[in-house]
Amino acid sequence: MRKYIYMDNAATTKVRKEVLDEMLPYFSDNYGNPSSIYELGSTSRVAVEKAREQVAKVLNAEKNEIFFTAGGSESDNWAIKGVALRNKEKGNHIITSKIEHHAVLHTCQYLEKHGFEVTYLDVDEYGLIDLEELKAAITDNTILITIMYANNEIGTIQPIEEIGKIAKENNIIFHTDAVQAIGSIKIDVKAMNIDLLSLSAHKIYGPKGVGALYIKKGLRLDNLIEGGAQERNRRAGTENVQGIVGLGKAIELAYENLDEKNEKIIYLRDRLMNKIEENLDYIRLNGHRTKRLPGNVNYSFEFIEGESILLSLDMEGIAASSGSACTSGSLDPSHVLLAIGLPHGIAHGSLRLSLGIYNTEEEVDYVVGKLVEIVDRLRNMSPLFNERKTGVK
Amino acid sequence: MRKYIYMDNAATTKVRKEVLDEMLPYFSDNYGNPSSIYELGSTSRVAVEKAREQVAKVLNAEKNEIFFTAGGSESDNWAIKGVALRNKEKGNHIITSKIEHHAVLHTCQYLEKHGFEVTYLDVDEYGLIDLEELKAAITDNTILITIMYANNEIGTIQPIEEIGKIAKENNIIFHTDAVQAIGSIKIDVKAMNIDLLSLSAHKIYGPKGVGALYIKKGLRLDNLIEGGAQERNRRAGTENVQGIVGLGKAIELAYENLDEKNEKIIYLRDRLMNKIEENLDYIRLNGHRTKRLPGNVNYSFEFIEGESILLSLDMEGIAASSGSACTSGSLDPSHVLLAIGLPHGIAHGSLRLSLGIYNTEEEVDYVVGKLVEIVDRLRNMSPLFNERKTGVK
Amino acid sequence: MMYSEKVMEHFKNPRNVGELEDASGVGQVGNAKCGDIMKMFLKIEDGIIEDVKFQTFGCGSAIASSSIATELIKGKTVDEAMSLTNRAVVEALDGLPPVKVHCSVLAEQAIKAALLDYSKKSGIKIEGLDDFDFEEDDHHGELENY
Amino acid sequence: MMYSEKVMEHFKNPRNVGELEDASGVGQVGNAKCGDIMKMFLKIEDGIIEDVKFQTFGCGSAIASSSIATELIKGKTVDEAMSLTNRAVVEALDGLPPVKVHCSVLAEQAIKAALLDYSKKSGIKIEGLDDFDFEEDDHHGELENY
Ligand SMILES: Cc1ncc(COP(=O)(O)O)c(C=O)c1O
Ligand SMILES: Cc1ncc(COP(=O)(O)O)c(C=O)c1O
Repeated sequence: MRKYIYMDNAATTKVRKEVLDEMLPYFSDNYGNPSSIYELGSTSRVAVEKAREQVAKVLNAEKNEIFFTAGGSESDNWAIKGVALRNKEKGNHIITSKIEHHAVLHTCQYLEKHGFEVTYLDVDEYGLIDLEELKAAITDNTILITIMYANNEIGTIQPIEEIGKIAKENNIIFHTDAVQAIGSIKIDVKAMNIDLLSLSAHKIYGPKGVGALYIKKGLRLDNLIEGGAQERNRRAGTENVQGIVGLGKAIELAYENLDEKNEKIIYLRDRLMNKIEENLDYIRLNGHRTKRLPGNVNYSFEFIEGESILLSLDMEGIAASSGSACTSGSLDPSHVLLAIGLPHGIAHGSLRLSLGIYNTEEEVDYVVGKLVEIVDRLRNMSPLFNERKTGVK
Repeated sequence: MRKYIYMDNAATTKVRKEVLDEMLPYFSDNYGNPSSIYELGSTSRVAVEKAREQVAKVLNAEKNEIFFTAGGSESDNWAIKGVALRNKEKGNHIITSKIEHHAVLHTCQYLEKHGFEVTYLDVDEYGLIDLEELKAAITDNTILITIMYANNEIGTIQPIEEIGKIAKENNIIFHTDAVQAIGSIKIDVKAMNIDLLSLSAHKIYGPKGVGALYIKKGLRLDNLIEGGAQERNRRAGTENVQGIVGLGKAIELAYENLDEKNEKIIYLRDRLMNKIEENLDYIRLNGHRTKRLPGNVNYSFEFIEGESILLSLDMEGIAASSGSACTSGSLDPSHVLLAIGLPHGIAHGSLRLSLGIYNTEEEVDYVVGKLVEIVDRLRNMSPLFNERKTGVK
Repeated sequence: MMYSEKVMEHFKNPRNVGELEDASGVGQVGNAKCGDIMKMFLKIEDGIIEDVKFQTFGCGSAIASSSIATELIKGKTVDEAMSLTNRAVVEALDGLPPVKVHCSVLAEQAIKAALLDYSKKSGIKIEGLDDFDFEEDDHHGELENY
Repeated sequence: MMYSEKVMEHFKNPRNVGELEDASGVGQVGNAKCGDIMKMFLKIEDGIIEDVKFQTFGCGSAIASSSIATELIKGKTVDEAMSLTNRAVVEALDGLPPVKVHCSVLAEQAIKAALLDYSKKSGIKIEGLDDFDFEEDDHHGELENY
């Protein structure tokens, strides 16, 4: 079979062999319900608690501050709705940013329909929020600040420690969606004054459909899923034991030799960026050049549209992603690209290549070669490019 | 190793080999995000849609009426909160029963704190609701009836078709928690006038952490998890592809040769019941003798306590469950056993043995033998039994 | 794949890409904001579309729709080109995903816009063009992000 | 397993199960509603607990707590038995899960109840018994169901 190059690690990742191996015994052998008192049940209980330790450790959290969920979206929904509903007597104001993931944005919009007020902070051309604006947005009614750790499209890393400080000084709960940051950035919830943190396994070579919410000790929020006494009465449902085991292993592995791995990925990323910039004109790097996730590359290519780039890459066996509307049949391109100030036309022509631990230098070089061909070919087909050349219009 | 006899299939089940085999390619090979347009993404999309068909088919539903969730608890929460919040202008009254699973009961209690009124219907000594009481409970404000298909502890099957008819006649939305019924009972959502139905994979030899909610076409309810456009904008989060594939396969297999399988399980169940009743005095069958799940056996043993029965069975390599409080450190025994009228003392001494497709006649006979020994031994230790014998007190 | 083989084939090898220096009529529809622009060049002689070229900024189905549309009208009469509907484009492509049907509408419109231009330049009246409505469709959904 | 090996060992092979026909004092605490009843039979001679038996209705830790408690007081003086705390029972069992600590309290109370009975019957006053409070603890959580 033709070689397949996967450069969409920000969308999801392959389950690592070590992770799958760790999970396998929990399907048909150690299948006990962790709530059961017999042997088979306690085997599952022990496995779940081990995973809880593994997650807690990398965050510098306590074991009982970690609650397992079905993924990043559930964690975000739980954190935001849970805090809002629990504190509605105290205040009804939430601060977030314009470039959050939809799991945060749509949750905020939902709350707006139910009597809450939300400030959506602007970001600059690199995708960074302004700390002064954040401070200015705080009112006596502010009950929650939710700002993502790193952006999924453009990779921009926010000044989380500073945000945590501001939240703490103002006695406001601080949630961060760290779904993209986890596994790439060292996170210390204590030092950074993070009260709530969302993460998901499938972005770090773990399985899909499992994640966690870190909830600082003592912080109360409404439950999202009521029912049995699982997760210390805070998140009901028979535990996804095999998934939780996978998350634990994946997060542990992610933080082994992190610096070394990041060094390699950053080397590949920079090589990819340099080669793209050397070989193509009329392009724009989206996101910040240094405050950027190790694996994230995002460019807009003028005069052409993102989906046609993706399809062309796919024909060459390359998997990538785009902030283009056409990917999903929406009229508007990604809210993130618009928020950093891209005109619609240019935002439509964007491409995200996200690198992971399995990518190689050879792949990077191959992708650049193909990408240059594709961009040239599509531009030659584009009326916009031809207008520019001939000076028409 | 010592032989292990698993008779707690109502708590959770082992993942069938055929199911795991179906899932395996979706961990590290076909790991694409179903929302991605490239080849690897559409492989996942196709797999998810196939599973949706498989689920729809057994329910006699349409494919686009099936929405995947993280399990039975999420489905219950979504259905109940979603309908309540969406219809709060229309009415604020919900009807349920006293023997629902906590995923339903606690959700109803949560809504009570937020301005809703809930009627908890009584059940008779067999665990059946009274249809006349149901009708009488309906008011102009009633927006939802949620009654479980079959009870997880005592196995009683409710008259779902009749309830559906009453709901329909009164133009009230009808949700049923079918987590225990699925895989044992033929369900036709159309014929039974079911508007919403919850199910979970891990009760039918599928993986933990994945389930579904059937939502009748045209029925609107609030989302529980906001975010990306997955599940047609109604349930956000990157799809648990491998889990969904497992659910699809598991449900398909569950309904293959259903009658034959049920015949075998009912034979085992009746043998187990007959032998227990022949060999032990001072016992009470909980639940209905015929309107009962094929695999469910539930007895109260007077004078002794459930956890000590479970521990003793575990020592003999037998996994079972109890409605006893002591299992979880609660003062009160199961709300289900109290609702069918058991005094606390007797409710504490209850035992559930739930049979599945892997149980054998040999196991049944072995379990009865051990159970008789255990009950005798514990009774001889019990002051209550000795009082009864000697007539003291 | 969300697209039919036919769409992919036309996306891979689009027919009649380019421009015509000596076009009798040129039409452009769509806008960059929405992510689709189609430009059609027609060379018409004696009521026959002798040659046709296109340029498209847009997604895969936009490119494929343009490509097949050029094939469908090349060598045909102006009247035949006028009667090309977006449905015919969709059918010729063995279908388009619902969210992409607007691309076929654009292709139909681009041809009509070019015919209008030809009509104006040549003074030859074309039946049915006056009441044609070049509005944008807007049956779009919500952007997925992940 | 939620229980220590010691608990399991005492659950499996409880010491001193049964009753004493000629008990000097009998005490029963707990009730069926809560799922735990312990009954202690003491045979006391010259201030020494010569024999002790128990009957328990309850969970594994209730049975193990009763069993170890009888071991801890057998052959001891009444004063020593009086000073047995639930903590000592928990420690002797190598720990109990938090939700099960009440079982050790019951064991302590059952002994004190038997000593009170003995005191009443024999007229021998025992230091510290008067102000002892036989209240039920209620640090219980929520019932899990699945
Ligand atoms: C009747 C019933 N409803 C709901 C649930 C919850 O399902 P899950 O554990 O998949 O969340 C269960 C089992 O746990 C159940 O038996
Ligand atoms: C920043 C961010 N937040 C939240 C999510 C949602 O996570 P999940 O797909 O696990 O629900 C994602 C990815 O999908 C993400 O990139």
